[in-house]
Amino acid sequence: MIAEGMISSFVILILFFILLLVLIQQSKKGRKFEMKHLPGLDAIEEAVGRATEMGRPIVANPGLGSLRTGPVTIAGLSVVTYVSRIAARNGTKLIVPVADPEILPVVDEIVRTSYNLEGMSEDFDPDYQIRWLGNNQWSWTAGLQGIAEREQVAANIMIGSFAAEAMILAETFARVGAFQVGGLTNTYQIPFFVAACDYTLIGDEMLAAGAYLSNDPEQIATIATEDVFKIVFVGVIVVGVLLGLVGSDLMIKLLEM
Amino acid sequence: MISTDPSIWIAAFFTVTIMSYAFRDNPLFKFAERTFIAAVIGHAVVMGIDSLRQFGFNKIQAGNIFYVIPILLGITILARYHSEYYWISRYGMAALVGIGVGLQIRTVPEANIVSQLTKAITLGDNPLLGVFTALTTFTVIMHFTFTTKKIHEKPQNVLPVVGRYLMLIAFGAAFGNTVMTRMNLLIGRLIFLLRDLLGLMGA
Amino acid sequence: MSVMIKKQIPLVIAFIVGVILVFEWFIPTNLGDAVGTGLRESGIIINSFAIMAGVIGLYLNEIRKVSLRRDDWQYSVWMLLVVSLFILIGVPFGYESTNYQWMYNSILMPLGATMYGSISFYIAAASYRVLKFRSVQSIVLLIPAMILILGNTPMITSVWSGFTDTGGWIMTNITQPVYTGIMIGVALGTLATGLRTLLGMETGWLGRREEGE
Amino acid sequence: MSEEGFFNQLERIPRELIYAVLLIGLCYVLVYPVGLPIKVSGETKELYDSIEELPDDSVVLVDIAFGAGGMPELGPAFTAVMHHLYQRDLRVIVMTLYTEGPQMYDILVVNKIEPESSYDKTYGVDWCFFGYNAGGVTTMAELARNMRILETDYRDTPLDQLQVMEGVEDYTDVDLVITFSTSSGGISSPADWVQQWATPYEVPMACVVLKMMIPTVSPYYGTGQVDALIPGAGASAEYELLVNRPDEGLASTDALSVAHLIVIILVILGNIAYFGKGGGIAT
Repeated sequence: MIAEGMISSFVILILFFILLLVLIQQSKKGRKFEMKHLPGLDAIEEAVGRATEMGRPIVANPGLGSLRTGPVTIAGLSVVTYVSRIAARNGTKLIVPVADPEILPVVDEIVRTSYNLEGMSEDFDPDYQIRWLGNNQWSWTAGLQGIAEREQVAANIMIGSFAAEAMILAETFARVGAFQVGGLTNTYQIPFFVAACDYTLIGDEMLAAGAYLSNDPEQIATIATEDVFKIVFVGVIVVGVLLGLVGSDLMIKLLEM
Repeated sequence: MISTDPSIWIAAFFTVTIMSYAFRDNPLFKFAERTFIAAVIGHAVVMGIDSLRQFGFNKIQAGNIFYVIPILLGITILARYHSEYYWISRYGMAALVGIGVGLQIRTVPEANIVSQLTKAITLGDNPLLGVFTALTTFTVIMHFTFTTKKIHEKPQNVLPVVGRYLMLIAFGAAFGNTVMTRMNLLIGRLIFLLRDLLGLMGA
Repeated sequence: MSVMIKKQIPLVIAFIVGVILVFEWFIPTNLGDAVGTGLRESGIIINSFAIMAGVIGLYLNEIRKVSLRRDDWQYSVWMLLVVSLFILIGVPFGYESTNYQWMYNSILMPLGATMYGSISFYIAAASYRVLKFRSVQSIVLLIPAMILILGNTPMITSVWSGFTDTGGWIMTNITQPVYTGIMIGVALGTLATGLRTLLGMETGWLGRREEGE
Repeated sequence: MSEEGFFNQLERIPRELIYAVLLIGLCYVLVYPVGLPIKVSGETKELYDSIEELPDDSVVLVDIAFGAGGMPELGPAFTAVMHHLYQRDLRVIVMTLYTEGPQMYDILVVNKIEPESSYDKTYGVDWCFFGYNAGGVTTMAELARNMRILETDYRDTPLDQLQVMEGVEDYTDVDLVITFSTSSGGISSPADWVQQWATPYEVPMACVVLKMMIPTVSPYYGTGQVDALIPGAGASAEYELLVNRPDEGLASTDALSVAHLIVIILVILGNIAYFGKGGGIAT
């Protein structure tokens, strides 16, 4: 049976899955969920436009993660897909740095597809556009520093998993005058993006990027699922604290089931 | 005493060239950067072949033929560069994606939800402070709601807005706190240069 | 048919693998345990092949750059030399051999450690550039940052511990609960993104798309 | 120079100048230390005492969860604590789940502490090192149940032939775990240790982590799942004092002060320039 102490988390996972399916069904039937604006993502198109005018390249960075890092990397790749489409359409120079070899072929395919879909396949230049900088955070960072300075990057979209190098990247690109949108879930590193980037997608906002940019009602329904749970959890906190104040640890017991 | 160990001199050369980038991009940095990337990739191959041996071939040799499956899936990845049969690699990728997602979604409910909620509602020795920290978590969660327009309208938007300011305080504190850790790292490299290479520091 | 083999089956594989790992975790059985371990180790094995694929691509690209005498082709020659050196020493003799350790300790280690250490430069410059009484928001960022910086300065703390105590209080009673809130949000985002992926709604990882896909 | 011009310059101090001042300041104080006073904090004393109070022949499991990147902060603390362990009559088992762990062991234990010559200790009798083991948290959890899943140490000697491992089968035989960790999860983080060892089996646990990780780990310290918790930065100097082995930690204390002072002065200059130019607080 379900392992001891894991009942509560199993229930959360299953309920989440069920509600997700229900809301997707509802959105198929026409129920609309509207997402609040995420200025960081709205700014990307403008940033690409500015880079195009200046004739300088943009960097779309999916972060350090591998496919096995899961959702964070997948969200990062969704943003790369979006940015590469705009870049292909506008004829903007695009550079996608890659750390983990697992996503190297994926990025290659994403960028190639974007250029094909925009009918610009002759502009696709993997040698220039896709740079494998080694699956070590520091070789990758050193490589990015080189790119920032030598290519005079105009916009740096870095959404994915980032670790201690966050500060170096944000400062290096700020120093060449790049417009920056950062996004990450690693709480240790969020402060550095917040301090040095023009826009930062914090935690959950970054994971929602794929759904937000797709503008697909079914994907936004999955975001609505999250919100339902957030409100429930807020309720759990209120009730838990009230119970705690009258000396009952019922809620904690429930959670620890 | 200045060191005569070539390993220390090579290490010192790379230390100085990497530091030099902070001042200006230069050919020596470019050289160090390319060396670094190449060394990392070489190292990845060495470690990759080692894990292939450890997790793949050794297990098959020991009679666990199931490990043929991941090896076949791995081989599919090589198809990526074929213009017609590139899609075969999706089989290997699919396994990786499944593993990545599976490992994440199975642990976050416990590690990031249940344990964090428990932490949030545990009042501790000082109930007033406990209520304050619980409210902090409360407002931050409110800030991260996306499809609930009502929460972000006046006057109830005071909650997510308070959440936003508390987040800024948190980030400021974390930023300040990290300065020390980071300075320590630079000091570590300088100690290497000054003591191990140049022999300038006393005991 | 072709969409079936090219797209549907991979999606099904991802779904099944993900679901097995979830159930193996919550409902422990000996079989599940073995399958789970097998899957995780499979990830490492497939990753090794991804590295091989990457390296083969690297060799082809760099050799082409050299033969076409592209810009910076000299660097390509050097990179090929270094990659080959690591492989030629590391693979036959093992990464624990003395020669390999020597290369590791004198090349990779100092490079990594110095990159890490160079954060100091950037954090000092960023403090100067960002921490200003510019707006309410930047003040809210600045004041706690300064308290923590002062509280971590050994010279100051040995005389007066007020900054350290206040800084510690902020870290425990504001930063920590804020991170708790962020982590709960991230967890839900992870579930939503993960399930979207398993259900085949986020398909960026499939790469190239063709008619009908 | 006009006033305006002065503030303009002050607002645009070249980055290169900032870096140079930082470098020169740090180098100077490292070579000519001022010797500022140091106060040993309660937390550091707590870790020291928890080792001091162990009866002779106790088994201490030491986990190296840092690589080259974490070495500047955790290396000095690791060295100081290891000195302490060797000063006592304890059985020390060193392990790592980090690929760079064996290098850290070689650099810090074999080449720096030199237990044979400094403390007259014998490998295999007083201490041993498992070498690198893959598998991260899985391996960590397995080890609690059965140490012998690792058949050999890093020199390929079977564990059964190591005197130090005699009678050490599982978590019940370990009296203290000390982890030196830069990991925030996945490989060998303090949280992993708490989940896999401290919570289910109540094994005493000490964590030495990066200063910036303290807030994440301190909840476990508050609940008693972690018995001692210190940051590498700062505490290493205090620990060096306690075990009477002055080294990098003490040498870098002055440098840390200088580094912080430079940052503080920069922030003040930045703000003087901002207000000098007539900047106000926007809402």
